[in-house]
Amino acid sequence: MTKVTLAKGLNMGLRKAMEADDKVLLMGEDVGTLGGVFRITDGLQKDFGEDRVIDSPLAESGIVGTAVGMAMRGYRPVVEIQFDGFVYPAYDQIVCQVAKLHFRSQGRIKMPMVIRIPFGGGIGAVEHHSESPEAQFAHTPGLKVVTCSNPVDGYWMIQQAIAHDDPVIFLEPKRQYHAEKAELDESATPVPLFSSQLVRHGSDATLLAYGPTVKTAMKAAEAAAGEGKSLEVIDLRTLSPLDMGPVFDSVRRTGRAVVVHEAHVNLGLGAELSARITEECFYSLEAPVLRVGGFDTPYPASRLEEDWLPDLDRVLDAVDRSLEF
Amino acid sequence: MTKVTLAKGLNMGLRKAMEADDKVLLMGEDVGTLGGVFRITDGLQKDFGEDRVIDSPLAESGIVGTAVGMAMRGYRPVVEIQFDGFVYPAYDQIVCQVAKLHFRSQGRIKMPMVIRIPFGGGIGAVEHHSESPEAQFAHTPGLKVVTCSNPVDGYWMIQQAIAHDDPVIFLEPKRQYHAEKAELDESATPVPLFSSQLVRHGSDATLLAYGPTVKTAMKAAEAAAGEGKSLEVIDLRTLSPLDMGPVFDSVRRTGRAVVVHEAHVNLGLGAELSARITEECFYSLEAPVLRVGGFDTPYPASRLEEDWLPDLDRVLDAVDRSLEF
Amino acid sequence: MTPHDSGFGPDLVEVFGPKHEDGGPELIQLLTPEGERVHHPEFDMDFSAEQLRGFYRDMALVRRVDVEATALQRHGELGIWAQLLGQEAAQIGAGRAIRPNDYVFPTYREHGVAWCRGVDPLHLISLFRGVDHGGWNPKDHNFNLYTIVIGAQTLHAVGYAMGMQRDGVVGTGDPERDACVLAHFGDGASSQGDVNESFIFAASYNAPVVFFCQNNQWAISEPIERQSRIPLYQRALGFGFPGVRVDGNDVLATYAVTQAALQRARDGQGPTFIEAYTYRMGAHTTTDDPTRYRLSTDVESWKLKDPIARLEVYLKRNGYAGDDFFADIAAEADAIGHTLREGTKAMPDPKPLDIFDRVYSEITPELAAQRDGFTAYLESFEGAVH
Amino acid sequence: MTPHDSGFGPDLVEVFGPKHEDGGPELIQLLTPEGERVHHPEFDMDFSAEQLRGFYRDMALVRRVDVEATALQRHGELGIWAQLLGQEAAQIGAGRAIRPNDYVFPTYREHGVAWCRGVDPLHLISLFRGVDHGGWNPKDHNFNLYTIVIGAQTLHAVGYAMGMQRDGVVGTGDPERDACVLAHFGDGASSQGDVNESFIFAASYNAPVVFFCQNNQWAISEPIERQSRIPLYQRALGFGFPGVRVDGNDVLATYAVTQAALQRARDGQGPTFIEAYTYRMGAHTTTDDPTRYRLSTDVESWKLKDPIARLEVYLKRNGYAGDDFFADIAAEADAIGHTLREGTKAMPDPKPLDIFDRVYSEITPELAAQRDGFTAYLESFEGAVH
Ligand SMILES: Cc1ncc(C[n+]2csc(CCOP(=O)(O)OP(=O)(O)O)c2C)c(N)n1
Ligand SMILES: Cc1ncc(C[n+]2csc(CCOP(=O)(O)OP(=O)(O)O)c2C)c(N)n1
Ligand SMILES: [Mg+2]
Ligand SMILES: [Mg+2]
Repeated sequence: MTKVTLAKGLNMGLRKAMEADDKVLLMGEDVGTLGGVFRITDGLQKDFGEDRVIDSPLAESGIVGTAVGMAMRGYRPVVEIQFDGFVYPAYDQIVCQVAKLHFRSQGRIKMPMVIRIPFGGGIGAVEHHSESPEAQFAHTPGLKVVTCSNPVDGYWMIQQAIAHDDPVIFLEPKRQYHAEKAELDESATPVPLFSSQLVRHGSDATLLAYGPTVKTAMKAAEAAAGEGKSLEVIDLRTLSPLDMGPVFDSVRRTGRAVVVHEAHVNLGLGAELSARITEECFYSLEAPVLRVGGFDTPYPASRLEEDWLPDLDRVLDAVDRSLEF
Repeated sequence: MTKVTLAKGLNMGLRKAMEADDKVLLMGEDVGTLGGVFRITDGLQKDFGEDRVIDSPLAESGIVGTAVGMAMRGYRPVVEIQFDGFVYPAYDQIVCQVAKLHFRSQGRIKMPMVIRIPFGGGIGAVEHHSESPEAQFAHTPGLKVVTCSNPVDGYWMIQQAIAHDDPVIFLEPKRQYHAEKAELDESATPVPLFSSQLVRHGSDATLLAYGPTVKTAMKAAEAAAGEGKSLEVIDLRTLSPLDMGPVFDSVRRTGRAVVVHEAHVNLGLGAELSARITEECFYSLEAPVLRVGGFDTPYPASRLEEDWLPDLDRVLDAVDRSLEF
Repeated sequence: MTPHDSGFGPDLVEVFGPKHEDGGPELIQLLTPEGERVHHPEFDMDFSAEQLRGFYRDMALVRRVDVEATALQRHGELGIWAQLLGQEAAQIGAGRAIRPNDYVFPTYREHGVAWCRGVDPLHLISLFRGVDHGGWNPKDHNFNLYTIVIGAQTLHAVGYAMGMQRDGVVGTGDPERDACVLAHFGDGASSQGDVNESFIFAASYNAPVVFFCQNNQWAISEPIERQSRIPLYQRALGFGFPGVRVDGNDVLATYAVTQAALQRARDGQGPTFIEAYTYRMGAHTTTDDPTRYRLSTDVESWKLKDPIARLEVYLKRNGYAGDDFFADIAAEADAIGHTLREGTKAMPDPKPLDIFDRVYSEITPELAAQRDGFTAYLESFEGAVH
Repeated sequence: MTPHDSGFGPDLVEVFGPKHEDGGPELIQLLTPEGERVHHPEFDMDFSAEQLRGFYRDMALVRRVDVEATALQRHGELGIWAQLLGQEAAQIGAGRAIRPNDYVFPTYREHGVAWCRGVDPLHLISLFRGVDHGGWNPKDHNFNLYTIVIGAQTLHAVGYAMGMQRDGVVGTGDPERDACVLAHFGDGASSQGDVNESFIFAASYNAPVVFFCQNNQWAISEPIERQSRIPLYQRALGFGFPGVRVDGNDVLATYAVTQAALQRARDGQGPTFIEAYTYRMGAHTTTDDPTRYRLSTDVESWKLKDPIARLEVYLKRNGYAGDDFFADIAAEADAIGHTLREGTKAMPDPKPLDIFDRVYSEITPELAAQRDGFTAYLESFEGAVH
């Protein structure tokens, strides 16, 4: 057992995946010599060589597009997009090619590609470095979208995503990369990739969070407990497909749900969760599903980001509104 | 008064806009000599010259990116994307530049650009020619998203969009281009651009539709009337911002809502509408908001498109499920 | 310093030469439009009579496939069809230069290359009929599915070629082992970011790929001048690899040049750009009306350069093929026409529920629920008049 | 035909020349690293002593701005800073060649050009501090906001230039009237689809734009060889317009070449590509650690080519500037340093509610509701300890 950060957990997971299957390749800007701007691929080019850890020209469409060709040739490319806001030049390749090739080919072509994207805000960065693009990918059939909220999930989920035969958008909450350490037991049996997890029991309302907001939700639940409110917290982990079973179970018990994400509220994951929960738990709901998220404005200059991002107080405020309904 | 098709209404509207303001330019692939593959810009290059109706190299990012520069220089570019599925190479320019420049510049730069996109299915086309990308744009703050469902709206809305100072994604239901004619009174006062319209009164449930599905919804309401069910129909027209007032009013009266769009259900506009309606009309709802849309699969080969697209029967099926709730 | 002596070197016309209607002096040709065999200092080659007849047969038969598919569209059997008329030599020349181990990335118009790869034309027809997105298994033919988003496939091609490098099948010197990639695209496509990025990646990794651009002079209604003001093949020079312009209506030259470029790639010498200078004799697709944007005199002048006619003259004049041969081909073409017509009409429609199963390697629970709901919905109509 | 005699012309090394550490024979230079004035057949120019001192002053002062901002970042006052260290000559040379009517599209590192455009350095600092996305009004300076998405601005530049064509301010022959665009980007950026598309559009429309690429040898940790295997300026030739390589550490040559290229553009002769061959002496940004990927000997060898030092030598050796001059500049730099430090610390934070007002030209009702909700929420804390 070792204590690792999320960055380290991911790095170890990538290494394991590369050891397990020599078809696994890493591609991206600065992933080689530098080990990535966040050092997630640190040391991997040294150990696996330039043919397997590939520094690419500065062109995201080119990276994803060539990764498609590699996958067609039998490789399992793991692409790093340097920051969330820079995935858009590759958007066409992702939604028209990566997502559709399996379908287009009637299942004859597999697209076992992982696209790693550090996402979310709170790091004091300039524009385009704090985006939350998950809803756009989750709206695209053919893609799967997952996110890890802690070092242990980082370690396991990246390996599972790489071993998976469909393309996976793998979102890494960059603010958590070096935030704190967790015990990693490499001999444990991991939770399945496409499953949500109940991470705190409660009875008054359910908080639904993923990636960077799981921590916020947990803190909110802690604070609420001090005020005598018992909040259940679910870490969604998989955003497409959604694993609604645990969510429905929980909401049927608590009667209330609050979704927390950094993405814009309008057409964010909260909208879909609200719609599905209402469809399935209509008679159990004591209040409408409430949503706490980034405002429907572009991500602001970083001096304002803590106002813009959903925080403990805004979550508690929503919980109160739900309880008062 | 003349009877015009949607294609003709749009063509006339573009002409009016170009006459009204010589800063209005049209740009795109084949918009000049050919008049566009759907002939929406027919005759305009002949009358306004090559400087104002610009055939561009085959590169969507290039078209939108240069249009950004034109707008900075004081022009009002109207960009045609040839088909919905080909907007993605321009996605980066749209979401990172077009959408954000006003905000980035603290309001100093205006981005009066219209991006026209023929969208939706049902024309028997090959892949990428039948997509419904609206949710992705509506999720992006800084953009406005509208769609017209009939020739009269086409005529007025395109002029209003061009006169508007923010960037507008203008979605044209291509299946309707030549479908049927409507009386156009050019001396009438148009409905404001960013408003929804109640297009049929009813009392048992509310159908929310836009673009190509308005016709489907109207037919469904007609059929339901035959069975003694009274359906109200709202043509949303504006998808971002949403004009929820008429929607809330209606749902408070009927207690039930069914959203119909061609886009994938998962994270489509229906999700947002469901969430907002449930937030605002919680105690009026007799049933959860139901959604009828394209399945969460890529758009299929055209021999299957009529199965895939929401049709009259699937709408009525949802209405029945709502009424039985 | 006057503006016109700005220090940026000689005028571009001097550097790149004037525009030539006929492809200019840089055009590599082995067979003239009149059917004369000419020689070329670098790309000359000997062809056997059998080979020549093979080229003719291929071109004549794919033209028939094309004509037949166009007619099927007119009769409402296909949603649309992208004609290859006029581009037979470019496609057969390239298609016959490929070896089995090579891999091909077509656009949506490579019916001639598909033919050379052994793809049943009915598999092309099923795509344009709307039955599927291409009926063949790419792996069975080393021929990718058609790509409709302009230029996207050129990056796939480079990635595939990079995979070949990693598989150790490039530059080993073993002709049975070495392989490479052929990437198709059009003159219009050359403006897409993806295509230019594919040049960058190919150059950066020295990938074994041949970029084969059919410059058919038009991208729907836009002439080549909108995309490039200099001959397209020169684009490659700016990325650091060779470009050549070949007469794309000359199957011999196209074959010779493509074969040499592919060999360069297999040998580990990296990418090459081939501009096959040709002409789209038909409409862009069956929904297009080219009379709106181009002169019929243009079309007429290109008819004189027809790729099949010139080979026919050459075969006949040199006694490489007699009347029997041409009669046999005509009969074969008729048989193909018959098969296509019957095959198209007999083609079963796809089954709605299939779409749910092919989205992911295994259907997800949420999609399965959607499928089940749709199944129940469909069953609710059993016997009903819907 | 052997593989090595494939008919595709001479080996690329022959065509493009071998790689030269020092920029190669094609490098246009007017002032050597040793401060020697050299002459160039096309781009020679006479500079007045005042002009030379002006260049020096600009370079010295922007270096100070850069050093000061870097220090402010180290002290936690800025989130990040992108240093221009080593690129002063490229930026001042280009920045001083622009005329007021011209319009400039910078990357995120054009502090020297911003300086020439009269942008208050505090407006750059506010961006990197996270106060705004750039504090200046682009229209007041004909200097666009910094663009962070690599290469995106090159298309804006071409579009803006196309707007100038439509405004009739290109090629009129009236120097007061004619204008053009200067588009900045880096060596890494040259790989982006957008940048290559901007070349295509510029060539197609013969737009009055000068592409100014600072090849500082690195894109974060990736050397220029990853992006191009031939000298970058040659990229332009494949798109049909001239490219030149200038010594980007030589302010005189950069000025002369840029000025000529801008004049070409204003005159209606279309685009030019300038590769300013330089070196990023510092880290990519303050969060980068270049020791992980490059040799300190490299950095040392480039120190010998310092753009400011060579001009200082030249000024002193020729008596164009005396000790007073240098003392004045040093004092001016100190004053700037002081102003920046004080100005940064005094910079007011933006107000949360402002963000809602700048998304659209007029706030939408739904966004107003969101703002009002947030206002009420914030007010609920009045007096509370949050
Ligand atoms: C990204 C994208 N934009 C637009 C289109 C629509 N479109 C289909 S073919 C075509 C012209 C292509 O011209 P070219 O590359 O010269 O190939 P050709 O059709 O002449 O063979 C266009 C604009 C598309 N398929 N993809
Ligand atoms: C589309 C995009 N991808 C990635 C990045 C992250 N990034 C910022 S600067 C940079 C390197 C740029 O190199 P170059 O163009 O040479 O400019 P330089 O920084 O050397 O001035 C990268 C990869 C980005 N800003 N935008
Ligand atoms: Mg073409
Ligand atoms: Mg650089």
